[in-house]
Amino acid sequence: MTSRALSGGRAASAPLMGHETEPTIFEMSVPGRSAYQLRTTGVPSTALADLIPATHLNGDVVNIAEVSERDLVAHFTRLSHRQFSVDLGMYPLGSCTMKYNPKFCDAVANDPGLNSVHPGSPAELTQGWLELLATLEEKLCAVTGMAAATLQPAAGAAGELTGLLLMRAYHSANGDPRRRILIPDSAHGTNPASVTLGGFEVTTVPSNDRGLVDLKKLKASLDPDVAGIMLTNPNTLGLFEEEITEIAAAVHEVGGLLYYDGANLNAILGAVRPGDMGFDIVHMNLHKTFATPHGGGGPGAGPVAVSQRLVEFLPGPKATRMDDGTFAWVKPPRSIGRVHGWHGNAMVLARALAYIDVHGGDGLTRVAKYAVLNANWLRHRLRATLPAAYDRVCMHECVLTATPLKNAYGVRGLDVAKALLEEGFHSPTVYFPLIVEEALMFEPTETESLQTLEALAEAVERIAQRAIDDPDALHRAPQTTPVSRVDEARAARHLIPTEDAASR
Amino acid sequence: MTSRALSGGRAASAPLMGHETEPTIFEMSVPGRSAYQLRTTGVPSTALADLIPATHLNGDVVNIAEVSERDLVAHFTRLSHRQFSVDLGMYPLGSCTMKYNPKFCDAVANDPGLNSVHPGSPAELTQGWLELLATLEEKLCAVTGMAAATLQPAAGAAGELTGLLLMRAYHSANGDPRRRILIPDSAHGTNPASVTLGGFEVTTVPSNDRGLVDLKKLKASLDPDVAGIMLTNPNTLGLFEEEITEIAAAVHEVGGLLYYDGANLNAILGAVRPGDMGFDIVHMNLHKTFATPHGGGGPGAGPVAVSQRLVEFLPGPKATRMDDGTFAWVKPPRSIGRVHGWHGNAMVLARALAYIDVHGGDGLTRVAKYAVLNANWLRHRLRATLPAAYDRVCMHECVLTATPLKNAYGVRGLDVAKALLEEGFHSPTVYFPLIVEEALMFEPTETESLQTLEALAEAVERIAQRAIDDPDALHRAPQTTPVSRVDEARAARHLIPTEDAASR
Amino acid sequence: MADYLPHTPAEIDEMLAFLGMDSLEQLFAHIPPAVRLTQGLDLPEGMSEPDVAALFTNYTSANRATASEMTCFAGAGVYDHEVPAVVKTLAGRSEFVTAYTPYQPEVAQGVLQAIFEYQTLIARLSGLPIPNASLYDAATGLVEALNMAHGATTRQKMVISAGVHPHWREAAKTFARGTGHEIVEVPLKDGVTDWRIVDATNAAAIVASYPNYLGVLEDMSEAKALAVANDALFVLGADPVAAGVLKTAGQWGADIFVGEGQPFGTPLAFGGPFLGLFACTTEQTRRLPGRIVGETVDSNNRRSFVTTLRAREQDIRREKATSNVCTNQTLMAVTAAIQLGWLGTQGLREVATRCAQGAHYLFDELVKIDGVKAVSTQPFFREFAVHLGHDASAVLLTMANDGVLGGVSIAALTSGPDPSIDGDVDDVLLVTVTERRTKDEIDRYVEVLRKAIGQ
Amino acid sequence: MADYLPHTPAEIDEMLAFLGMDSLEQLFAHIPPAVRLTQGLDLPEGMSEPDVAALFTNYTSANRATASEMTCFAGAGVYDHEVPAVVKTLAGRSEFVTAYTPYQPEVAQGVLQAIFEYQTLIARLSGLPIPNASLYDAATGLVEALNMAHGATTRQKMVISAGVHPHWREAAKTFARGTGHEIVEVPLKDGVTDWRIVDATNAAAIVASYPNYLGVLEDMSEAKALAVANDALFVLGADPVAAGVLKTAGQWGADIFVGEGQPFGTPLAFGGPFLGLFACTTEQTRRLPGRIVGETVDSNNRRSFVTTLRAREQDIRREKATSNVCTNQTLMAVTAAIQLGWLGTQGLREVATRCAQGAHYLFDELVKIDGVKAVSTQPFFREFAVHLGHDASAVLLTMANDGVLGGVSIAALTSGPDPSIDGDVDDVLLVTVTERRTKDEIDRYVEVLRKAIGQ
Ligand SMILES: Cc1ncc(COP(=O)(O)O)c(C=O)c1O
Ligand SMILES: Cc1ncc(COP(=O)(O)O)c(C=O)c1O
Repeated sequence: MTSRALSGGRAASAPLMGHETEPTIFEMSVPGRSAYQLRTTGVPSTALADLIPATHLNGDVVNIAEVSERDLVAHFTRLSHRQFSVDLGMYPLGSCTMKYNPKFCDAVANDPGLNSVHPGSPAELTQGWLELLATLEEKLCAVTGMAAATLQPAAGAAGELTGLLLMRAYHSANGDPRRRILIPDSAHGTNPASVTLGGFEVTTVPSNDRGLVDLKKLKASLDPDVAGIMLTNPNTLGLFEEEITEIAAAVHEVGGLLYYDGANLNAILGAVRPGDMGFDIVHMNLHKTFATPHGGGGPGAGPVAVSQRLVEFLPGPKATRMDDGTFAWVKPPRSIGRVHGWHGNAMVLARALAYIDVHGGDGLTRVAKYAVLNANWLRHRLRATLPAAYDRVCMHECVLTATPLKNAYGVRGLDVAKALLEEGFHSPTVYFPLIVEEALMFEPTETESLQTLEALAEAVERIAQRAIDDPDALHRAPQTTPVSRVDEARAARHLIPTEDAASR
Repeated sequence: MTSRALSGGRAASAPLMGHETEPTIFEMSVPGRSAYQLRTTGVPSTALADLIPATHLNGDVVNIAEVSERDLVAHFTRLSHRQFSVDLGMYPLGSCTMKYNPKFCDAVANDPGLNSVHPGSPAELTQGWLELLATLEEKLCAVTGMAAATLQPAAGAAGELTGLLLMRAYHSANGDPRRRILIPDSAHGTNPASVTLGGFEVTTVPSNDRGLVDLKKLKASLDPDVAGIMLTNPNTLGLFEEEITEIAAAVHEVGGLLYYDGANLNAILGAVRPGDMGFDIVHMNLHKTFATPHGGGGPGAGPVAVSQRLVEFLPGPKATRMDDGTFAWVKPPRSIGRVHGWHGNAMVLARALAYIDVHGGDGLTRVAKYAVLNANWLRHRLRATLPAAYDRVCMHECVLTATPLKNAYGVRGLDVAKALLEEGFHSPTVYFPLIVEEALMFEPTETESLQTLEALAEAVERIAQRAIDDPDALHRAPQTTPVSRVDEARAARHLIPTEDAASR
Repeated sequence: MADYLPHTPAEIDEMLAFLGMDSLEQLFAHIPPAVRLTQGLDLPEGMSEPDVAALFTNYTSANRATASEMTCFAGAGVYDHEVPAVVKTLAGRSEFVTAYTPYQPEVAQGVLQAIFEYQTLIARLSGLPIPNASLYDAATGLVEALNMAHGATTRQKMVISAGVHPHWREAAKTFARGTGHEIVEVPLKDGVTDWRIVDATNAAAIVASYPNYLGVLEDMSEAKALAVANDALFVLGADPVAAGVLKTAGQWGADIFVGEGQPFGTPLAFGGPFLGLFACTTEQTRRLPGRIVGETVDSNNRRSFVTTLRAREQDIRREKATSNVCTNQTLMAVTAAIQLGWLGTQGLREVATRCAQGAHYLFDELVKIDGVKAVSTQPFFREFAVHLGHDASAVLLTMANDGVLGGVSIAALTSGPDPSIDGDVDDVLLVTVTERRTKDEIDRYVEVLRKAIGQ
Repeated sequence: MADYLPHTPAEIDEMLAFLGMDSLEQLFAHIPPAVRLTQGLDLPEGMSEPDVAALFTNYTSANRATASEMTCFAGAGVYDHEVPAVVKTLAGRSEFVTAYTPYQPEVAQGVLQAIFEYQTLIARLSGLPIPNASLYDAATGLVEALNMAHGATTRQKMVISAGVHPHWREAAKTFARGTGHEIVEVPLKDGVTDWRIVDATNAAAIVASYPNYLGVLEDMSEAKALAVANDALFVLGADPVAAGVLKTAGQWGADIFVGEGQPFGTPLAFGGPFLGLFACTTEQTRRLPGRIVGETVDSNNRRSFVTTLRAREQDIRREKATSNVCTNQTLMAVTAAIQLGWLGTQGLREVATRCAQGAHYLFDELVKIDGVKAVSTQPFFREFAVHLGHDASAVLLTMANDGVLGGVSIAALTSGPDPSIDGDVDDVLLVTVTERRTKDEIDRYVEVLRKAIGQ
């Protein structure tokens, strides 16, 4: 054959049919093939050169790939068969809240009455959207116990940075600029990174032997240069900071603010509200708590809710309910400005509102209860195999440790995680939080059943048995997956981020 | 655990994660679990016993299965991962025309402007649908060269029976009842079955050594008791009946009618029309030629188009264009009556019209040309490995034979078919038509690329090599699929058609 | 050139060269020139997808009886039930949609197992042990049932209640032209089949409908007794949603169950594709029309599924096959399995109960209106027929202007007089309520109908 | 109780018993009572999906600027392009939608390879070798670019053309509150950045937009020269569709490319989720924000993909990370890869060309209207700004009554006066044409605008 393009029609790369690799779309490309179809417009087809000066034209140097629609479909359908997802099975990836995402919420987001609206349309023509956003803001405040919120941040980390900029604006407005932010050593990496971008310095607060913030040491760190503290509660060990009121009082006493990292909000819905615990700023990961599917890594949405004294600083403009019942875009008086190109990840916001409405106050409370029940059951069920780092009642997730397996058989947490893939489960989060050795962080979420938890526990037990029988096999796991263990070091050593780099 | 239900959250049955079997939904059922959500209606919830006499109530004996929405999704998503499909790869199943089905046509069928319409609505309120149906009828007549059509038959076989009833009505109306229908020995099984249901007797016409109807023998079978002949052209060997005009003349001469089995219409779009060849009745498999996805076995649609003298007998009522530009349901004067509960498989019909409109006359002609090109290229490419049963120019499919492999190495057509699954391709049709030994009927369709054809050819060559190296392995193929070769005999010997039969 | 073909001009040349040809025309050269099309098809040129989409808005905008414009009280075998996003999403997965008949079970366990689950559900809903993998729709399902009864008894007489849906009866008559079955219709009296007036000797089948097409729930003991007395098979067409709370075909003693599966996840879809439900007793297994999936094991002894009893089917048995069905309605069967999984035991019962509650509420309100009169005094399930004292078709069009699809005119359904209806048929409206109808919608129905008939 | 939870009462009891507890409350007993919610959340009770769907129609029906009601001539970085059913279908596959960040590459090759293909496409469109796996949107992408420039130069001064989208500039200012960057804006003159008036000594970055937010195509040589002269990085924000025919960021000598990926398969979506495109030179690789996928092999030496250079990321490097991005916009990146696969080389060029043709056709017609005046005499690509001589916001509302979304008011975009615009800003409208707009629609635009301004 003249063309050396690879076949688009061979399914050997779909795990159903074998375990070959899937060619890239570029390898399948054949010059002159096409899939696109455009409207017939009747617009005069003046030559581009007659419209735009030659200095601007690129000389047709940009090539995409040229495939038929059939091959496009086959390629991406096969790629989808090489991908694990919540819809295929349990995904107990700690800290990520990989719960079931109702298809109904997807349908809401696909409604052209919402998603065909241009964000630059006048507010008079988009009253439905403004009402939706204002309503969501109200409901998020009810859930968190705060006064107002911005819906602009596109994810949790963006929410963190927004929150830190709010802290900064607040202190500056008080003529009291401060430099330091306290962060527990168990915190998620986005927290310190956000602190730096917010123009602050990180002071790490150690955890005590119960896995909680060491109150004494915390107090020792406090001084008038402390702008605030960032906490997750329950923290990343899945444990509730029981001394939260004391912490809040201490931080407030030196004039600092409390930031709530809402990644773990799922655990406390209807049980306790960040506002009631004394937090001043809360970000929510709507894609976790409110079941927006994670999309292979995004999109998310990270609204930030604040207490009364911070309301005037919120990013804007905000969709606001006016006295006459209409809605308008209003910028808070001392707004820090925009943190998103438009109004935030609107379709994610709409999904979250639909999710909240279906559940209602009662349903959200059940979500937290069953999430916590599931995590505790699993922790307890696995205690003989993978002991908990801190063995007592946890919240929505539990951090277990593979240290006994490592010490006895040389089988590490990563090996357990990889072997779980062969058992039909996604792995838990490995090696996080950093303060636990051989950490395996399981978050079953509330949508998994007792039967599934039991199946997971039995799978872990089988792996533990394999650790005794044949630890080497575990180092080689997984083998039944589309690819076996990949060489991560090689990827980093010699970066190949594109097909063009690959073929050089 | 109290409940012995199986887990709904373990993905080990998805081929991505291993090769276990998937539990049935009944095995996953837990009493009291549920997924459904209904509207709040406010309708008085009178007890059923107060509305309907007790003799009618079933005593709550009917049980379905009780699963959460999460488990429902996981179960059917995993089942989908255990299923090959056109969207995953080439599906050269002869006679079935498994071409790529444009997603656009699915989108058309999902438009609530079409699919939320109740079929019993007054014609005044469904003018769009009536126009769509009338337009499709006109276009199908243009494609086949006929005068009018019924859109009611739900599939090809239903079209055949409709056509035979039309023949019957025609001869009866002429006071000339006839008993016999001629069918070539290469015909599809639905043809003789339909003949019986149409109240006729089958006379089989043998093929000659070119794989075509033996004209002499055909002529010898003709007499005034012959109601007609059913032909596929190209026939099920993928060969064009070159003497079609002579056949038509001969059958017509004794007063018989010619029926065209349109399963192979894909081959001749824009090249030759059944009407021009002398056929009186034509059914079309819209799900083959006009790219309605086959849905795992259906739905389809089998409109029947006829020549002028049969128009008055067509099933009805038919959507009809009136002089004032409106549309109405009109029953042909001597209609044989209804052959479908309503108006035919309407959404399939809408899909087909969209497909026809996208292609247009020029596009449909290309469809046939490239389908024929692909089949001939493949036939020629494979001639050293799997020779064609009749080695000359074929139409849209080619019937090859594994006889050489069987004679030399004991590897049968079925073994080749099963081994192809491991190579990432669906199997061709095996052992059909019956008149070819070890038949393997390949229909590549026009949507597969040259690269894919080449990949298929290379796979066949690898299998042929395996036949030499290790024929036993081929008898055991496939092994990389979700299940290995299944015991068909056992299924038939001891019928287990339901979970309840299974657990007895 | 808007199409889905991958061939580039260079590849076409290369392929032709491989075949020793120099034009695509040569591939068609063996077709007799006399019949070759020379001008191309008499169809417009191809259009791009968005152009066709624009064209199709002409059709959709000319349909007034859509969900967005009208609240549906039409039924007659086709029902406006809740179809949740989750069912549409799962049933729309391309592996189910773009596969064909599971001829290669090793790569078709997805569809096969889904059908096996569907079959189990149909067996439970019908109370009969041998279901099949689907037929086209209820009408053609009834035809297959008659053929089965003929096969079992070798008799030709089919005694059919006029309570069976008029379209189903019509289809039975059409196909009887081929099989030669003698169709004997038994009219209704006060909405109930008048079995006493019929001579059922030598009948192959006694056929009834539950509820019947006027919505009435007849006591099926009489029909069953008639079948037993005459050694005929008892064929029962039944609403599968009713089986959530009402007696199943099996409980009534049916030999064959047929039904319309549209209520399980399939939209109104202007009448198709729908889903022919079918189940029978074990005695009739070898005469089962269409496909059936059975459980078995693979060569590694893993539970597997496969289409079975293939010897009955047309591709093997040819003119002696029990049926000519090949392509069936698998996707709708899979959809039904998913929808029933979503409903579960409790959901199905609730849907059935709510249908009955809504229908009775509306009925009670309607018969309060002057001039509106029930066609039957008998119990009903989810629909009922009323005389309006005004032409039903005209009333429907008037109601439509107020956004209500008021039901189905019986005269339109029977296309003519109906001996089963006492008095005028033109003023009879068949009215249906499903679980989706709210009290507000029902109250509005009453108001709009009053207005339409000038009350 | 409409929810998605599997727990039956019996199971809850069993699970609690296993934990030695007798109520769910006990699980929360360690939370200080003082802060416990006792009354439950102040939210309504849960509703069923269909009830919520009914509620949401209040929102959708109050949105007038939808595709079904208005023809879209709005742009400003968000464009109404063709998104075919095939792209929606593929991007909507639940494996892509319901997965998370590919932490376990062995079961995430689907997403990883799709991102690898996306990265390749972004590299080609930007003309720069090191793309990332996506950022939130163009605005935050610009912020990351400034941080990268700061990292590379350790300088704080960011010289930004006023041709950069006002919202992007606003976001840059917001985040500069944290990083302490000094933002220096360079106004436009006749639609072109007046680089000569700025002091770029000690600048970390020279930032321009191509086309700029008024639609104008500036010659980028000047900006590039300024960057070179001052040892600053040249950051170019560019319309990725333009790259189908116009010079790429790489061709103009950019060190960093940022762009808005929405035009590739993402709907208008009221502004999000969109897709931040990002690519840079190899010199900046170690400062790349967000994730990047690299090629490698598995233990059986099969080509595989994995997220790489993880040491830059926040979860490892914490306060020293190059960026805090964790969740990004993967699904939109996958969508873009699919949409670009559908377009192919030829399709992208055609879309770009048609945008230019449509915009120029409309421009030529508009400036014929008395009182309508172009804001700039410079070349443009797919959008342009015109003075209307009437308040642009008011004109937009009037046009909306005729079903035309006439564009975006510049005053609304900049929320205030704009030194880059000569004369009044309130009467300036930014008008966009994509390949979806037909001549009829454009002609109607002209007519409707004439009417709206009383011509
Ligand atoms: C504890 C915690 N904080 C913050 C984040 C950051 O949120 P996002 O990924 O939405 O930016 C995460 C997410 O993984 C998290 O688990
Ligand atoms: C040659 C031929 N005729 C008739 C049929 C029957 O068509 P259907 O399956 O639509 O009933 C088929 C389908 O397989 C066929 O291949």
